Amino acid sequence: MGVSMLNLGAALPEIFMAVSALALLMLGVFAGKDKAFRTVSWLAVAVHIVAIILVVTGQGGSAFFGQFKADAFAQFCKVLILIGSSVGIVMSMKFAERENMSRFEFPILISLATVGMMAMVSATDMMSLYLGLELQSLALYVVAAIRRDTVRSTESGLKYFILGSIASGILLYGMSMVYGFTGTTSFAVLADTLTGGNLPVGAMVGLAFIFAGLCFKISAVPFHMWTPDVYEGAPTPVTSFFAVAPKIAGLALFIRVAVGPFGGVVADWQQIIVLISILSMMLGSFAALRQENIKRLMAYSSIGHVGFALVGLAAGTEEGVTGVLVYLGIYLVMNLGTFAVILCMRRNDRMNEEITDLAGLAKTKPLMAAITAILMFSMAGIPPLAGFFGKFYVFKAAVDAGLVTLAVIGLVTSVVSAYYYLRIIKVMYFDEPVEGFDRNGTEMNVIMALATVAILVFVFFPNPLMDSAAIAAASLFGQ
Amino acid sequence: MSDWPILSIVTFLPLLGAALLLFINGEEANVARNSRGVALWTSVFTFLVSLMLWVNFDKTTADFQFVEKADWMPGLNISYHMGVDGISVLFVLLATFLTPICILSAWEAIQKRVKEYMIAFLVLETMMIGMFSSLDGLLFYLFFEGVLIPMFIIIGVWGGQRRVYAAFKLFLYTLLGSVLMLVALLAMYFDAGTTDIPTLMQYGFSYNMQLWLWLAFFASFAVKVPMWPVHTWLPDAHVEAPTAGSVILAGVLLKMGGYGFLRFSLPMMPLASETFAPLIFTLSIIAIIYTSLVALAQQDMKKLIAYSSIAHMGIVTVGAFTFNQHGIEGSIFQMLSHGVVSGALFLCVGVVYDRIHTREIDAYGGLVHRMPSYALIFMFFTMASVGLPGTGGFVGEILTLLGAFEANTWVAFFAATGLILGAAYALYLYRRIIFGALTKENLKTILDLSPREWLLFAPLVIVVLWMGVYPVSFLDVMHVSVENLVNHVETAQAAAAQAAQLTAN
Amino acid sequence: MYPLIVFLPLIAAIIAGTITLVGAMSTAKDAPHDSHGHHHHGASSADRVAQLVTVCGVVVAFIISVFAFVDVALGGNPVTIQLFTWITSGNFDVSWALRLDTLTCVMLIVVTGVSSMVHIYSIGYMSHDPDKPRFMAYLSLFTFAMLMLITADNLIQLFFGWEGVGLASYLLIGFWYSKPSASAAAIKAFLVNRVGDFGFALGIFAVYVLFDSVQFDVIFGNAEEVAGTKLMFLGHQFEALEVTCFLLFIGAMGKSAQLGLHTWLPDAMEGPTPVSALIHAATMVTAGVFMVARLSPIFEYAETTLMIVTIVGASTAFFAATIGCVQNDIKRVIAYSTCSQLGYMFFACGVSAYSAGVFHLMTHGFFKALLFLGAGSVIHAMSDEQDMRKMGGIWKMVPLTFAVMMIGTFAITGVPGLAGFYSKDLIIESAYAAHTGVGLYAFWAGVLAALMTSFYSWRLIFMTFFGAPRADERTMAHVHESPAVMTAPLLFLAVGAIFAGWFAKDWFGGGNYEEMLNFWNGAIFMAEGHMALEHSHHVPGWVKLAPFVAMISGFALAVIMYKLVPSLPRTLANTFNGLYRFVLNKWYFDELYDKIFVKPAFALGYGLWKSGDGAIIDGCGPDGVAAACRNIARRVSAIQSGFVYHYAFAMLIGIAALVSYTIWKMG
Amino acid sequence: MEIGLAHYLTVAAILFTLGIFGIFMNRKNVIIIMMSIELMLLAVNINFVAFSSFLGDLVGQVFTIFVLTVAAAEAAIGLAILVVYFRNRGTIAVEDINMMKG
Amino acid sequence: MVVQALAFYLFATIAVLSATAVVTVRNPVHSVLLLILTFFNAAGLFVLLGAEFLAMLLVVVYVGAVAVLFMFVVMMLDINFVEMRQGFLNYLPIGVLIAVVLFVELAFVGAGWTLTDGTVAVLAQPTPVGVNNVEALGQLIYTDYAYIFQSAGLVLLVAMIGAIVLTLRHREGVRRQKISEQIKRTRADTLEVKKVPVGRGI
Repeated sequence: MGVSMLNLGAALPEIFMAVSALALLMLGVFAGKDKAFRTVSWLAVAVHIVAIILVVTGQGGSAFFGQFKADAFAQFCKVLILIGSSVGIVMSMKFAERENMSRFEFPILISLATVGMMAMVSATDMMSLYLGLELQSLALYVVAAIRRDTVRSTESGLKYFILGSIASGILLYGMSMVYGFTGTTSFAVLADTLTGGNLPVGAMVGLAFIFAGLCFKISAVPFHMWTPDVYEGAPTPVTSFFAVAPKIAGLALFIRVAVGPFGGVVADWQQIIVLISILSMMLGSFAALRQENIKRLMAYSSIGHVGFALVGLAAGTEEGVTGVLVYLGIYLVMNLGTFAVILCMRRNDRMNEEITDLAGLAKTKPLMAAITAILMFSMAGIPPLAGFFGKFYVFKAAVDAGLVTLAVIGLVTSVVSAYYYLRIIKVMYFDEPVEGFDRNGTEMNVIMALATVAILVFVFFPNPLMDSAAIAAASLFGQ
Repeated sequence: MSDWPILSIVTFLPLLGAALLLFINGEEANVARNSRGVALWTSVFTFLVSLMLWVNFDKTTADFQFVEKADWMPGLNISYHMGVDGISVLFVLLATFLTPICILSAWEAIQKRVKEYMIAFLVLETMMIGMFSSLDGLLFYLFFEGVLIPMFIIIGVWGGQRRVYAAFKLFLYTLLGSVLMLVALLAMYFDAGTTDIPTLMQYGFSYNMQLWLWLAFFASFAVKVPMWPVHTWLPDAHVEAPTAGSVILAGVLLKMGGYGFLRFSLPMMPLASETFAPLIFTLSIIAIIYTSLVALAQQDMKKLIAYSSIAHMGIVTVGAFTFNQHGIEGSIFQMLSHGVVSGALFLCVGVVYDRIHTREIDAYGGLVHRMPSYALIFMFFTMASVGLPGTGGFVGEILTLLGAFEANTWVAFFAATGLILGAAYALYLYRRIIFGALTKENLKTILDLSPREWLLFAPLVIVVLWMGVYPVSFLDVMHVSVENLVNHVETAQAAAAQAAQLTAN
Repeated sequence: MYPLIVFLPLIAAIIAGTITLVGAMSTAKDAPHDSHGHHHHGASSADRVAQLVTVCGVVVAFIISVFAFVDVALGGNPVTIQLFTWITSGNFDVSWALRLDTLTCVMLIVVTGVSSMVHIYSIGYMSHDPDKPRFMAYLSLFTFAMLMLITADNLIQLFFGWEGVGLASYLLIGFWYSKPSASAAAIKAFLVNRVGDFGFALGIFAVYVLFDSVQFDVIFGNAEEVAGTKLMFLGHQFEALEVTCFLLFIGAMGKSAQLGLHTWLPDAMEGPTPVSALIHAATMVTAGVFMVARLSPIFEYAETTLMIVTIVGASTAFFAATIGCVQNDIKRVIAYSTCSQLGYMFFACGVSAYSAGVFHLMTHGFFKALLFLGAGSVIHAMSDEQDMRKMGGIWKMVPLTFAVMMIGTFAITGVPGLAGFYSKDLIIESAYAAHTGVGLYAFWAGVLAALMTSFYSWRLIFMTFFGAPRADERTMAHVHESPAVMTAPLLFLAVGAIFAGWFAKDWFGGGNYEEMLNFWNGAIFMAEGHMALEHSHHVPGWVKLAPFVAMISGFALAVIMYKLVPSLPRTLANTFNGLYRFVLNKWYFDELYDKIFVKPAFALGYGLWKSGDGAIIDGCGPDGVAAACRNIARRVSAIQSGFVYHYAFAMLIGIAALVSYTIWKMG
Repeated sequence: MEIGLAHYLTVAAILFTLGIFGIFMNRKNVIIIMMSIELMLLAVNINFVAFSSFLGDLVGQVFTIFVLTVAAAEAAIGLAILVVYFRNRGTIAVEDINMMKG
Repeated sequence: MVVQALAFYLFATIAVLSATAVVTVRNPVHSVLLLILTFFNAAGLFVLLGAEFLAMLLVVVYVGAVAVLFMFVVMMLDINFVEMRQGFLNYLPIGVLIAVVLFVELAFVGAGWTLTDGTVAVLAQPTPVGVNNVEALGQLIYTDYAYIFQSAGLVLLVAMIGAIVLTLRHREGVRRQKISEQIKRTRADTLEVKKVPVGRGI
């Protein structure tokens, strides 16, 4: 058993990221903290970009005795995650310097969390799953509380930690049950073993626990309760990072677990997902109606979006998974754009988080208002913007799988959720302006512009995303 | 010339104009002036190009014409498929015809954020044209829903006092309706494997499925038309929208529902349409009588005209579900003429609103003394709205009612009460605004139509007269397509009836 | 050539309309507003042009009409001129076309003739009005519409004219738009007519359903075949033609102000007097009669409907006459008289004596226009006073007017030799000769109405021209004969009122039956067995005498009440107060309609708006849902308490539920 | 009386339930909650080891090792966060941790 | 067997009782101590199950490190233990209900466990015969589970970085040793020889 059997090449991006993170850590430590932050951040971004290249050009395949697998599905999700993380770092830089949290450890923690996420989406064994998950989670607990001098940030970190640990416990308990009742932790073996006729109750109960744990990570109802508080309390760039990368990783993992080892018993868990999905969509729609804090609103919005994404998973088909992946891709872009906007809500060098602070933005900053409006319409799923297509694909899969009621409920809740997106537009366009915001940072403008363009032109070029999502989904089913 | 993608050009020209507008920057007054110019010329040019559709339209075939088909989402078997037939081509023209007028009507009325306004209108135009010329369900849905975005902005930004309420109501109401349509589209796609409209028309869904599909589409179209009792968004939207918004809303957007019935419900779900025709009839009749009565009680000009629109659209829906050529052609014609006439009526309201800034009927009276030509124009369109023969309103109404009479005399009987009630509220409105002594101080210096306003109304007058006196030029376009539709529906219904008989035996 | 008849007035109307508009725009622009800015009385050059153009238009049309009459009616050359297609849809194929047959030509003469006179008369009558061109434009527009109506080749075009005259009527009644009463009357006229049109439209649809065409030739050609068929209407099987004709007749009732739909006509007197003469006496209101006559080929197969026509006509004749007896407004008296006379025409048609109806239509056109224009002349003389109680004793001051009014009165009351005598007697005799129950009813109603006609006509004469002047002195000082431009038409019409009956009686069935059929040349159809007209010559002597006696009685009554015992009317009114009030208030029709239609409509509209749309639909619909959503949102937010143990609690309940569900499902 | 797997699983289940119970019955002190979590993890470990033993498979024990490792790391992080929170707020009473809600 | 059973019940009972106490006693210090007791007994159970290495690990890692850490923090934060809040019992019934339901279900599921051939066939690492527990585990962790092991290392790294990021503070005004600078110091840096002119003073 030599190194070659480990097939390290398949895990090259992860290894590269981990090693680079260590190197950056050294750099940071030795360079002295004030100067290092910016350098380390940019270098971390560079590392992410290199990792993206490695992922895209990677050879793929299985590694580490079947505990790790770099298939097209993982590839797709990793690209999304890396984009999310790198943009998160970019968005955090100016903020960190301004808000006195410019610690070079921050980009490193993000990078390590990203490694965890990448490990998650590549996990093909419950152990690697758990370790990836924890690597991610621990880093996230820390970054949530990274503004250690503010109550809100630390409170959010504490809440996130406590609830996250409970979720981990639940998840582990489920794994132990599955392991005990099937004798294995390997997804591949589980997939072979578990079929409709051969499903021990213990394994199924274990699956319920695992689902619960994973639902926490993607903040699906009723395991979502941490989300609004953490989104609100965490520093805004961290929130923006939370809203995309871990969510994508969590959903990808969810998909991998659901259709991989438990793909043979879709009928047994489908109802659970349907229920969770409905609850998430409804809660995301209704609870957000009353929110005044835009970050909190985005938290509920993300809960709703997870509900929509789960609609695709509920279908349990390849098409459904394609839908979820497309949804995630679009969701990523929309959220990054939106958080770039939120990060630009700065007046006299102070952050503003109330929705009413956007009043009259259409007059004071027409372009930014237009961009926000487009983003919001897209979030609401109004065609021809990209957000619509995300919904279209998942609901199409749901209808094809016979889940018409789910589709109807989902679309009706999307109408409710349209209300609060529209409300933001209303505040910007219909209300009288308040004092204008400070000048936007260049990188924010670039991010907003890119996101908006992507959302606008998706209708003309849907195929790149769709095709790669289809390939990714096929790799999950096509064994 | 004929191998040019005319439809795409017509559809996306306004969008191009809107993109052009984005680059206009500088001093505010200049921006406003240039924006108006660019928008107007874009829309006029679009209209001129769209005339080619009419000129080159082959009236002898029911096939779709000017068809363009390109890969869009090959993985899903969904393509960019555009084309028009006799049913849709006139709606395209309606949209391209009304947009320049709307833009011109906003020339002075809109003074703030002119550029954005023009962009919104041009985007709206693209959406409208695209909707009428889509031959793919998803594409249709895209445009159908996309309309909401500019409309929301137009009402919300340039609207009146309660604009926020109205904009939200419009948006959420119609969105709620159309998401159900989306589900139906998905279900169709699941069943037939495509969203291609011509294919779906020939597909033949099972009866049970048709029922559900029909109801889902109905939810969307009924809101859009709007049919009683899902009409309450319309008065609010109309009242709060700026003049041009009202014009386009009444002129084109309401037609999307009626068009949808003809494009989807009838050909794709003929059996369900037959089953639900009584429902449509009932709701339409209620709409005609109910909203006419409500119109009678209005104090707000725009609200009154808005309610009258609902009543007129009630006639349209009756016609669409008569399943005979008269009814359907009448229905289409009624939509076209209502588009022009109600648009013109809203413009009429806009004229005085621009001067006095109130829509309260009681604030007016005796305008004829100061505004004789306005009085004439208003009278003309009031009469057209009442359905006086010789105007466009008559032809649609008479054909529709004739079709209804053939289908069901009860329906015709009740629908025809619209003749009486329609005259009642329209003339009552006219009397209160135009006639009487001129006693109100602020009206004593009011000015008659400006040359620009003349320019607005002139084409509308011409078209309304044309439609009234020589409607054949419009009817000819739709004959073959409608005949084809009627045959298609009848064949399907007959086949189903035969099958039912066989099983009964 | 013939199209000119129709389109010359249209062209004239457009020209006059343009002049109006240009003039009005410049006035509106120049003069700062003056609410009574009618100070310039004289006719400007623009006014002159408008008057000239419109008068020329109709006069030329009249002249051509005469040629047409000679050629088509006398020469027996009916023609149909196709102009162009109008509406096509499936088998529904309608063209703009001009149909000239005898019936049309008779109507052409009446319409263009009276119209010409009224145009000319208006030049004088409206000389004090600032809106002369507008008035002339409306008149010409009306003439055009009326000509379209009578030359229609199909029902839809007929409907076009039908509505067109309605529009013109609306415009002209509301001509003095500053007067609220005028606007109200205009709307009322339009709406009541719309009620009729409602039936008319349904009738047209029924015709189309039955005949697959709305073209007269096709309809008439197939009427016999269709006669036996049934038609489902409103859930009942009806004789196809019965229900069709009934529906069409509703239209006729509206236009011709028959009982029930008559309420607009008296109010229409708000319009300038020439309008009353032209539209509300001679032409438009007779359109219903014309329509029934035109459609005689199908009405003839609708026995029941004909009975209804007879009853309605006869009742109207009687009913309107009663009201006419007590009205004090000179124009309203004539208006009710018109209503009554139209009743005659209808029951003539009802007993299949169409030509008699048309005959009366024609003669009535002359003498009633004469009466109206004469009344207009009186009003003109009396400084726009219309109340007969404030007139009197002016016959010497307006001799010419008085003379023509006398002629008109002679004619309408049926003094032998004058126009009304021939036509009215023919109708009354035909009714009797129908030998049916309804015929007899019509006969007696007609005779009684004739009595009352005579009474109120003479009452009008006495109150207006004789006795002591009741007007104030200023008015009396101003009383003067009208200018020639007004009296000339009066004279022309007077000639018509005197001679039209005698001259035309043979064509209309007053003489040789065969000659009549020959004259009509198939334009009017009478089924076999419908021999009232033919038998009318063979009625008992007392029947022939009855109208005459009625006329004399009426005259005598009027002489007694208004000449010999002037206090009698008041005494009678006090004695029979209830009856008097009932009749004076027009049998309370307006009040009744107001109570059961108008007020409820507004109340219902308001109620549906506020409670239907506002409370119920919005309350349960969008607003209610929105409120419910907010409510849910509040509750959901409340769950998010901020306490970490609540959050954990939710998770644990969630996991417990999941596990329970799983075990339940697996177990 | 044979001590079977079920006995161990029952003990684990009790501990797990106690952990859960402790979490939401606690109003006083976040540290107790963390200890409850440790109890839950302990239950998991007992499960793994018991299964490992009765299956005759070492994977369960390997898993347990890593669970222990991660749990330790987790405790470190958790306590660190707790400490910084305490510095800001001056309390770690569970009822006081509710600045953000709704 | 009996001894084993007795031992099981002893460990199990104490573990359960002390765990109950952990979550119910008022004083957190007591809680920590009781937690340690629970761990000890759990270690006993591990031994009964033949996982000696894990038993050892549990004692070393948990008792030795984690529990002490807890104790340390409890002491450091110096919380007012006496302060008892109201409302403790509000959720007790439902809490007990859920806990009981969950427990019953888990016990029920656990009782249904059977060893099947299919399960045995898929075992990845059957317990080797004749090799002690520590050695057997040792052979696995660094080979087949190298990936997991490395990941665990990263997790610990993150924990370390995290703890430092959160808690390390450079206080102003605190003098620290800078060893490299201290070593690098030369005489030239520290000594300045001044010539003092005679009779002038400095």
